[in-house]
Amino acid sequence: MSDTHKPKLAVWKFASCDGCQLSLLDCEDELLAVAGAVDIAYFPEATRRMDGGPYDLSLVEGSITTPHDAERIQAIRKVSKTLVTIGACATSGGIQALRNFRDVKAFTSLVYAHPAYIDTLAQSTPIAEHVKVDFELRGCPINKAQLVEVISAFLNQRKPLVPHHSVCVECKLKEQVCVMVAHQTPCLGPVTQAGCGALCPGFARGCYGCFGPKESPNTSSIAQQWREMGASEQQILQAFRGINGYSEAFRVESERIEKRLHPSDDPKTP
Amino acid sequence: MGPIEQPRPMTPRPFRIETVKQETSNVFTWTLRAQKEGDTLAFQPGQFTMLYLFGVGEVPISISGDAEASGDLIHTIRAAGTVTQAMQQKQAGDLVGVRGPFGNAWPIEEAEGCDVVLAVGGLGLAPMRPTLYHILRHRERYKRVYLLYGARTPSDILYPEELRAWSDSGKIDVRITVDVGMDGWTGEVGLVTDLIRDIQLDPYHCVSMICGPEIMMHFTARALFHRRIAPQHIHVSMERSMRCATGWCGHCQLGPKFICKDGPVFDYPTIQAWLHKRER
Amino acid sequence: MPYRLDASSLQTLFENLKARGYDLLGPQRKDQAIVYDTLESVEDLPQGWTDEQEAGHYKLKRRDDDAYFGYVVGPRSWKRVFLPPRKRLWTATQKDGQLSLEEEPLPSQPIALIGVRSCEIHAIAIQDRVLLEGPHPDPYYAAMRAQSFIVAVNCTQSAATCFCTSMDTGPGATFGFDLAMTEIMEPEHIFVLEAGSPKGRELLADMDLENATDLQQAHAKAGIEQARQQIKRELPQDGLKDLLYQSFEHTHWDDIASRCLSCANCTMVCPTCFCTEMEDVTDLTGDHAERWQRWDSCFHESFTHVHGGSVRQSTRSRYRQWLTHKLASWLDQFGTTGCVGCGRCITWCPAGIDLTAEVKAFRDSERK
Amino acid sequence: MDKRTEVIQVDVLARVEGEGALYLKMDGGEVKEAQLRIFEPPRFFEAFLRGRDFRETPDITARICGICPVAYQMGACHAAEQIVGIHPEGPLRELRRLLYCGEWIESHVLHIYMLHAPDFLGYESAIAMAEHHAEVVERGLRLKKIGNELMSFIGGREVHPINIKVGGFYKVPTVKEIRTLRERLLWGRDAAIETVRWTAALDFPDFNRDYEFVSLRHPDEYPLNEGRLVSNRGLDIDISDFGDHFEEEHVERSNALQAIHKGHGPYMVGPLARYHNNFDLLTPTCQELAREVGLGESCTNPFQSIVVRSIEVLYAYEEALRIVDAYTEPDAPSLDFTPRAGTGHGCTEAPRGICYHRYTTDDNGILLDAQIVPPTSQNQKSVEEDLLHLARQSMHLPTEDLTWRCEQAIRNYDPCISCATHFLKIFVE
Ligand SMILES: Cc1cc2nc3c(=O)[nH]c(=O)nc-3n(C[C@H](O)[C@H](O)[C@H](O)COP(=O)(O)OP(=O)(O)OC[C@H]3O[C@@H](n4cnc5c(N)ncnc54)[C@H](O)[C@@H]3O)c2cc1C
Ligand code: SF4
Ligand code: SF4
Ligand code: SF4
Repeated sequence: MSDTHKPKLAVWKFASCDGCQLSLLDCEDELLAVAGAVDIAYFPEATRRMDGGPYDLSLVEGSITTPHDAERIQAIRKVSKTLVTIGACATSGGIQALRNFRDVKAFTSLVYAHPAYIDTLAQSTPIAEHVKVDFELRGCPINKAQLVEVISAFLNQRKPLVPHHSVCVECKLKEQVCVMVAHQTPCLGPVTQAGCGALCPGFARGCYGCFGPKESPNTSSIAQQWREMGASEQQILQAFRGINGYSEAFRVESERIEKRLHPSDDPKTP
Repeated sequence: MGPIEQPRPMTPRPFRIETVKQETSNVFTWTLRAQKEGDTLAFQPGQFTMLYLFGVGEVPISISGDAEASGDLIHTIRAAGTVTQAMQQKQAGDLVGVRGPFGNAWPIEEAEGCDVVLAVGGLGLAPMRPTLYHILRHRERYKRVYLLYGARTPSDILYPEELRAWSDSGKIDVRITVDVGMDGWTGEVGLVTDLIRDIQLDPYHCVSMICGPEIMMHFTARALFHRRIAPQHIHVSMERSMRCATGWCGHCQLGPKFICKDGPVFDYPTIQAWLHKRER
Repeated sequence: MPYRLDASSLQTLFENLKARGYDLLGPQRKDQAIVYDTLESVEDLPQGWTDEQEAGHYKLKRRDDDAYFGYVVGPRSWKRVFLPPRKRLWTATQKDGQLSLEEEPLPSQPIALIGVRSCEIHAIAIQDRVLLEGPHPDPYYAAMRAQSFIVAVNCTQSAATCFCTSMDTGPGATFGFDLAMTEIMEPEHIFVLEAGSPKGRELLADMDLENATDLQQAHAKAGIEQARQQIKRELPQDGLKDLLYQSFEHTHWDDIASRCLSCANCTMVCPTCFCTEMEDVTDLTGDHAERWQRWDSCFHESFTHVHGGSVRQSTRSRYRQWLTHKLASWLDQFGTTGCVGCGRCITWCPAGIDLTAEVKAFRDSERK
Repeated sequence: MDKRTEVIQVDVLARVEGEGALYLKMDGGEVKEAQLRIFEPPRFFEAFLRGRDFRETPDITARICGICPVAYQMGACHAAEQIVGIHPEGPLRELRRLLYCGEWIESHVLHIYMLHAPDFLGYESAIAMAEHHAEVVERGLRLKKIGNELMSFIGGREVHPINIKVGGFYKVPTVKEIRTLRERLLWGRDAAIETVRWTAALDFPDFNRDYEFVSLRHPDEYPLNEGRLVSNRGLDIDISDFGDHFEEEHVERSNALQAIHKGHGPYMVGPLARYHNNFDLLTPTCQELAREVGLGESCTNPFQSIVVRSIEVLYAYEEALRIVDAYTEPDAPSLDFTPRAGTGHGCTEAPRGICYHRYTTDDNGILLDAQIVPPTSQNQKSVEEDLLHLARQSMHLPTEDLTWRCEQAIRNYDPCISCATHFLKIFVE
């Protein structure tokens, strides 16, 4: 890395819990090295310094939920050479995208006394639905090691080592015992992307999909396995409609189950 | 269990880039020399190495130099994706890692005493060049020698001076065609397969070597069958995802074959069944 | 000449191995399964436990006796010793115009594998062919293999997922071990022990054991025979290779693909699957790089990625590659099948996909 | 300066969690308005909790906040457990407390070293501070890391732990495993003592106010998970009566709801409140050290909250050590229960102050209603009053310094703005 021009880093926040950007501050061992390798030009959670763009690398956390944010992301894209989205909110709309399956007006009046003050969109959408995204880092929250890997890869101009295979692979690499086969615990690991280190199975619980769907996810087959293990349709529906409920593969599966549960809601079925 | 190789097969040896020659807009040729003096790399035409770009990654690249000229290692590379694009940014003096050579060779001995048809498409000329050097050095061992070369456009033609020199020497019948002609192009426009129609050959004493995209190799082989060349005398060079080049990683399997250790060069009957299959 | 070892003296065998410098690796209970891990003493063995297995199903159960090796096979296999899930190959530093690479030291700690089943010995032999007998032997694998001591345990019972009899790989060990033991419960709890190598003979000589009586040897044989009789699953070998090669476009692949999760569990647990990924990493400064080798699987999209996309994009083509490789192209590549009939891929498939049933489906449709 | 007329506006508040803005209007030497504006978009947690299984609340509510997920998980578990009538005791309760110590350490140390201290020393960030105070920043990072390790050890990871469930845990550590934490905790205790001395020596503006301090109070222990709700002005209620005594309002300019103590007005929650109400329950080391550095048994200067936080970090390390040493493995990692209809309440001490949950379920444990009141919406009015007073008192400062000082006054509260925005008003007008 030449000292003459350190790449400028910016960290942006949209609707989110802050956990993903906090992961950067949680990299206690690497934080000062990151600060040495990049110029942290905009990162309000960590610094009062707020330098203008353009930025070489923008990390974007959170989903788009307001008209103002929909405009703000356009402006951020314009000043960012590389734009990387971090976390389930930014890559799939996050948990707040559960509103996408319901009537948002009912939501606002339920939560706020004066819904008129609230300026919100009907849907919570991932960043990639609004602007071109150069790389998506999944997870709720993202994994610290993967974040450092993405930054290193960016600095070294290589492809980040972020595999798209199942959680099962990580589980087996860690030589953990499969909770689905050995404990009869329903698990989303076989359709969920690796990255967390197969945490849940390591703690004897089933994966709940916080890294979103893996490549070629066979959601109907895993739903069938859950059924055979005694899970109710409602449970399976909720399992897909969780933290990454709005990601394509999980959404399609939950809608399929919903249609089966409530055929009358479907205008196409008499 | 024999003694352990030194260095181990998965450990690159450091080489320095001596020269970089830009061949076309996205193809360049490197001349590499070992960082450690006297560390040369003997190879046979058709073999490849694994080139490691520090911190970026490793890719298989065929050797395109002269096997009998001692010394430097020559590679012609197209900037395709992450690693090769980063390679294009490198300059003379920079270091890369080299493992190899790996793989088998073109059947240059089998071809002795025969007509030789070398059919290449695009960058396929690079892996074929060591064979051409060999033939030129030992021209008397071969009968008619054709180089049929299809490029996308005239500006994509690799090694134009050398092609001219080979052609002018009269030792090799060089025929070139392009997919898309441009101003000033007076040569052929069309596919390599079209060139096969016009050549003179003795089908019973002919060996052909083909290198290019799979679809091109498939149709070229078919055109050669029409000229009654037996499938076992047709050889192709295959490409698959490759991680180790040593036969450990399993990525490069094509049906029952490993490209890295059984290939990359195969005679047609061996690979035929798999060339036609669409895996998807 | 077989010897007898009292079950109560099993620890002396362990002590003898330790005295020879071996670390012990063997079965133990962990997270409701029997897995292979470092053993301190016989106390760690899963005494009195057995495993119940079916497609997509594994359950530990208490036995009604105190057998040490009264289970079949678990989710881990011995390939973790010779081809670990992840290992660093080298580290590199680029500084002052020089590139230097430092190879990871090869393992030097000898290991004794306790309780290796016959099918597992066959699996090790298969990986030997892949990783030692090719043009470039794997140095780590070679070092580990050369230093290992294998204590086989003959199967006296089988799981519902076993089919070693079809693959001619068990249930009794016939080669590839230093010691082989058969555990007998009745009339007394003993092991019938025999050596299979000079290393094993030396060890037995030092232990000064009694010979096993004819009756004890007969009991041992009967135990193995009992395991053989229990095996119900089948994977008939006749014409299998051609069947699979010819079934390339068969619609049954689509049926499997509707169930297969492409999760790769089957390849991870399989004792012969050897595919790996090479990962190049750097640190933040960019001065330091490493290469790691880790288990990979033909079920991954990235497995066949070349510039422009993957060759095998669908689960259909990936499962086809796996099964065809195991049972057909493996024969062309290494002169042996890639399956030893241990049944792990059947048990540990979360979707309960059973290769013996899938092969049968191809055969049945052929007959029609 | 006398007749100062100016509007000070900081559109993006730095070093706070979430997105908020500061608005200060001075006219003719008088402070007209002082606002903490919260424009963080709403996320409607309470709305989409309806219809979900109550067993999902620990995983879902954790996502309200990445900095204090455990606070939400604990509150959710307690409320849910009240509904089904179970009460994890013994090692399970201790493990929860240990997990919470991890969160306190992680969150407090983050605030002390990375968000708050740079203000006192005049740096834009801890990273800039590290150039001249490398040792201090490194100590902070290591202290924080141990807090995170504690959370990962019990919870699986530091942000949104996965091992927490209604009834207990999915898996509990063995005695042997838990003892591996000891060495680190011992180092952390010493470093926490140094932290107290270091923060106490900072330069504080002279700014004291008379607050109503609201916190939990437990007879036997410094409050984390449980207790009654008390205040220095005589409040002493069961947590299930929270709704009778506190209410939330929705004001324009803000996407958050603001809470007040009915009939009393604004109140303060968090370290100062806990400290004031529970000083006698701190460990002897904490009490002695507090006296040694001249803090006394109560602190009414919000700028000094950094010292109180350091004392609480020390407390958390000592408490963690106590738990680790006394740990025995529970019979089962969690208690069994059967879902049933009912309403349950949970109130725990998040690092920033009390966090209240109330859930109502049907027979099958499906949520009919959910209410969550996070600490920051409770502190918001208090923040604005601080701003008002501070601005009056600091009218002489040049704009730049006044702005910084006001920002600092907001940071005194370690506000968690993401949390503040997703909450249901109890009483719709
Ligand atoms: C035997 C042989 C000889 C060759 N000879 C030459 C030659 O002489 N000249 C030449 O220019 N080329 C040659 N090639 C092709 C060359 O190796 C490829 O063009 C090169 O590997 C592309 O790498 P890249 O990083 O630039 O491209 P990318 O498309 O970025 O691929 C990078 C590497 O990562 C893998 N990869 C990329 N994306 C993914 C993903 N999403 N998931 C998983 N893996 C991924 C690919 O398999 C590739 O190896 C040869 C190939 C083979 C097999
Ligand atoms: S839910 Fe799945 S992806 Fe998330 S931590 Fe658990 S195992 Fe990992
Ligand atoms: S066969 Fe089973 S274990 Fe293997 S990839 Fe398919 S679903 Fe997973
Ligand atoms: S293919 Fe299945 S049965 Fe055969 S060796 Fe592998 S895991 Fe065992």
